[in-house]
Amino acid sequence: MFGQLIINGLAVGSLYALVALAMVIIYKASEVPNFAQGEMAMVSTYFAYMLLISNQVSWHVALLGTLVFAFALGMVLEFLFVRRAKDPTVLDLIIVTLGMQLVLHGLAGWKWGPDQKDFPLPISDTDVVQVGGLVISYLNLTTMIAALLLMGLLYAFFQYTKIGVAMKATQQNWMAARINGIRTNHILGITWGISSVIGAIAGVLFAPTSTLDPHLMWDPLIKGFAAAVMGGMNSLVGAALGGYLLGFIENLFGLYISLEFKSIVAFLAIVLVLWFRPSGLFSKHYERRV
Amino acid sequence: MDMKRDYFEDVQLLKDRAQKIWFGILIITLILFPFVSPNYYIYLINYIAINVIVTVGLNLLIGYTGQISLGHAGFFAIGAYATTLLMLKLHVPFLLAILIAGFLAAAFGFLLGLPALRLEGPYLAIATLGFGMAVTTIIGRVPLFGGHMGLQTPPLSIGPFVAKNDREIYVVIMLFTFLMTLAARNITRTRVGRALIAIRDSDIAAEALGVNIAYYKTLAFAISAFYTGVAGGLMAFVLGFINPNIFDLLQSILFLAMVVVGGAGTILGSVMGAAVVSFLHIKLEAVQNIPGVGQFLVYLSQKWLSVSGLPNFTFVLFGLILIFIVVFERLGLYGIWLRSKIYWRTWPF
Amino acid sequence: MKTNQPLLRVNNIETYYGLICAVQGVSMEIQPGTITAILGNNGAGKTTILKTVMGLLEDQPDKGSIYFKDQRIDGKDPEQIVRLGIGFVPEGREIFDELTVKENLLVGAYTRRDRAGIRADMERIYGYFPILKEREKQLAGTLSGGQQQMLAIGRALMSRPQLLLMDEPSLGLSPMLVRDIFRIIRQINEEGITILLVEQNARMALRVAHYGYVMENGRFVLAGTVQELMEDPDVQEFYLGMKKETSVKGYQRWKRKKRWR
Amino acid sequence: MAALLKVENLTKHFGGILALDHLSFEVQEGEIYSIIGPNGAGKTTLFNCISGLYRPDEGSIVFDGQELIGLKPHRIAEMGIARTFQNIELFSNMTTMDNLMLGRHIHMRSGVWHSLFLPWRKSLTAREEVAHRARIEEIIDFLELQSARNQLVKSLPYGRQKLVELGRALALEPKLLLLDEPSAGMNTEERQDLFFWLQDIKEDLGITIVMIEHNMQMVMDVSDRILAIDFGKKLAEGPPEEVANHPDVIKAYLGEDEDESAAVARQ
Repeated sequence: MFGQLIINGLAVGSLYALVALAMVIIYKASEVPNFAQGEMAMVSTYFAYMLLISNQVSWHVALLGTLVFAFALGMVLEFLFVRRAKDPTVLDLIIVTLGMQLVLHGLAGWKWGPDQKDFPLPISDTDVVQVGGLVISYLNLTTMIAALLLMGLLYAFFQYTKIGVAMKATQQNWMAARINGIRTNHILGITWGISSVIGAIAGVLFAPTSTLDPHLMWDPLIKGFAAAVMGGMNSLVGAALGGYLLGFIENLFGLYISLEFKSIVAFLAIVLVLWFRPSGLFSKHYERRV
Repeated sequence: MDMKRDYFEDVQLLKDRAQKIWFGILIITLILFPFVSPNYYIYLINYIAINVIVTVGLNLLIGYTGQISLGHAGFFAIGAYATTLLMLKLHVPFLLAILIAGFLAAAFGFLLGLPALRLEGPYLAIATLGFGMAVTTIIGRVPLFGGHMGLQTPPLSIGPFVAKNDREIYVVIMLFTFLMTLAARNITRTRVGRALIAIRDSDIAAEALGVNIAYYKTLAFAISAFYTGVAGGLMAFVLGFINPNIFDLLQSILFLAMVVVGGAGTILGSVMGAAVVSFLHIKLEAVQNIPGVGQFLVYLSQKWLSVSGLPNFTFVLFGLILIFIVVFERLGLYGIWLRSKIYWRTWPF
Repeated sequence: MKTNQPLLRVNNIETYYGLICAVQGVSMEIQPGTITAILGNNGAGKTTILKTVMGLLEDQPDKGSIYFKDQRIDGKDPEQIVRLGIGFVPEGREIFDELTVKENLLVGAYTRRDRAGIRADMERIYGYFPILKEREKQLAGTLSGGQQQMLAIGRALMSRPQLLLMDEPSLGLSPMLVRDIFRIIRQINEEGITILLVEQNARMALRVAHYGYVMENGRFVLAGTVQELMEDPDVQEFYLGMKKETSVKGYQRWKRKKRWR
Repeated sequence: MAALLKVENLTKHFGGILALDHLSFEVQEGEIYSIIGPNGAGKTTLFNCISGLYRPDEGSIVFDGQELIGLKPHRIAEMGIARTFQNIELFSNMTTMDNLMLGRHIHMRSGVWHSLFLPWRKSLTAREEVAHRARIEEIIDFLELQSARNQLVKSLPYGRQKLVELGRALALEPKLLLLDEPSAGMNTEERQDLFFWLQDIKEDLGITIVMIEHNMQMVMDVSDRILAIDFGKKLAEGPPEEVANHPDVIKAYLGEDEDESAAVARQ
């Protein structure tokens, strides 16, 4: 029973971890808490749906097309909206991303209507693999592997590529990055692109278990956000761990306390974690200097 | 400009004759309005007035104290459900019920304000967002609250007076709105209000001047939750029924939009913002009927998007307005109003 | 004094922070191969000049022009200015705390493509600061203040600048470390890099510099060779801390004037 | 004269950096006590410890016979310690008047409930507002801020902003005033005005001043005693002349001629 709990927790946690990672990548680079993250992923998922259903392309092509679309979407949003705000406060940034959220939510609803659609990913949610009494669906397995793979790729990207190191430098010290010749505006655009791609993957993996409608990513968004906050908002490792932790806690709560109220666990977790560690579990706390 | 003779004139509500005249005209208009207006507009104005209460309260938190909340739909729901249930199950009279509901919301606001003491910026936003979603989840799943079907609101009665239609509810709502807006204005102009703004502008300096930050931050949360709770209670009567879907994340964002559109940190702006956003929100529900624009949008929908999804145009527009305000006019409508006032002052008469 | 083509020419610039005019009409010329020092108190506007030259202040300078080797650079972004050959060692180090020492230096060479050259320059910098070689794999945030300053200088050198702008390199360092840093500054200069230095530690600065400017309230009030500055009685009194009778009389005259008003 | 402020063994770490290192000193009632030292020597950290923004790792701070460590900043302000900040911390979207009124915060009582009755002239809030406004006018007159009275402070020039901050601290009617680089960014004229105001604050208002200041001329002219610190440690303490000529102070702060000292050592 407990082993199964861990498996289920890991599966759903992988999804949260992906959303959290997408969030943290942007937050680290520019301190923008991206409330549009969920809708960006939702729109990308719809794009995949459109390719699959209306254009009848094979799902490999659809997936690739979706990733390209997601990357472009992220860069375009950053360029069109986020960059326009001059000397923004935290509230300004939240409002801008909420504005983008509304725009994307509205556009998706306008384009594809409010009715719920089934997302035809050719990986089964019901067929299962059995390993030593533990059961896991093909989709969950794919999600877990995809999450691990992406984390590995991200790690390699930040560790070994010049642009990855430049991105880390930009995250840590904007001004210092500029005086070393890093074009921080480009870096920011790429950051949004990468984040959007990660979100899109989460969306495509999540859609089959839910139904595709404009509200698709609301729940994963707040869970991902909660995971990111638990991890500390500016630690990639923290975000991933936060995701798994939240998935696990949620399943634990669902099993032993109440299945009905499982979805408020995220809120309780945020409040509890932040009460004891205001900057998250895996992050240093900085005092403001005067 | 006339000369001041007394410091009291500094703290008065209406500073000169022009303001007094405008204020008088406003009151007379509000009194006469139900006698001359068609029913539909009374519904609209009720809806706007309730949003004014929320926006004023939320602005005390966001605009004045500089704390963010994306969970005010939660307080709105608490107020609506508490008022309705108190009246339905315990037969508490309306005025008492709505006051209790307000204070209940304030108590939740205080509780949410406690973790908020240690959080700032995005952390606070996400915690409050989680709160709002938690409230609707709980309401939707507990049988007492009527689950997803919701509850029917009882008739609004104060003693022998029973408000049977929008016109009579108008009287009650307008009194609440008027008094609560005035109260907020008084609060912002005195010691408490200054302390709130001080926390927003520089919490460190505020502390060093003896402002108890913990007290005022939780106070701001409680007051703003009280306003929202009372407004929620009133909204139950305007709608006639309540269910959890009314109080979702989009509602919270809409409240935030009202504050931002009106101008963070001004009471007058809150009134303007609530009015404009509420008006647009109602009007755009049938956007296809607006001449010109409506036809164009229908054409656009047929050609590229979908006609069944056209109501979503509201979200797109509101989203763009929010972004527009941050980029071009941080003070929102109030900022535009200030500028035009300066323009007219120098206009050659 | 040679009348070479100046490497950097600043013409009458004005820089604003919001409504505050931090630099009010400053002009200067930096000759190639020299060390120039700008002296002045806290808040005099020294750092602002460097930031303006570096293009770090948006939409500034408000007036005036800046030329680097006959190319006009005011209005350009810092990313472009670095590529032209100006390096910057900012006040308070501003290193990348969570990158290793080596990664910090590599970021410094971000604008370059020649791998062999980068490796050679890195060795050269390890030659200046052997301690950095020892700490190569360590996160820069764990270094001491002095080591971080060395790293900041090294990082700026990695872009192979012709002109190096240095903002308060001695800030918060012990006297011994200050001496080390200035020794290196002189050595870097002798290897052909022109240096513009902003310092509060006037003695140290004047020791290594060839030319100096004295700044007060956003303006240059004195300029000249180091020799000339050292002999100036005001510099001696205010910046080199040599004692002189304080002008109490001046204050009293002021007080009378004020009362009379 | 009794010691108004007594700091003992004060120590504060930031990560691995020792910002204050067992620092001890006493400030007498009614004096102007200046603290000098190079940037990063721990001066502002010291102020932040006294005003309760930082909690020191060790040591004690006794003010007027009461231990300050562990108290919240607003409690410390209520006890009569006001301060200004190195990089002006004004409430920039308020007028000068409102900024100064915040200085009266601890002297006022009215809360939310009372505020609701502001329009009535007899209400507690209205009476308080009027009375304290009158008090503020005295400070405005004292610092000659009349023209700035109803302007937003963010539209004032830097020097005036520093004065508003000083005025706001005075409005608290403190026993002890902590000034963090009061003359930084002022021009010569403003600096000389400040010199007189500091003396008036000390002599006419009887407020004890502890001041961090870089401008040596200002420090020398106005201080009764000077404390020089470096790396969080005391270098010297005493009357201005004595401290300015102290060899350690010259070495760490005023800048030392290395070759000369080397020459002296060799002899």
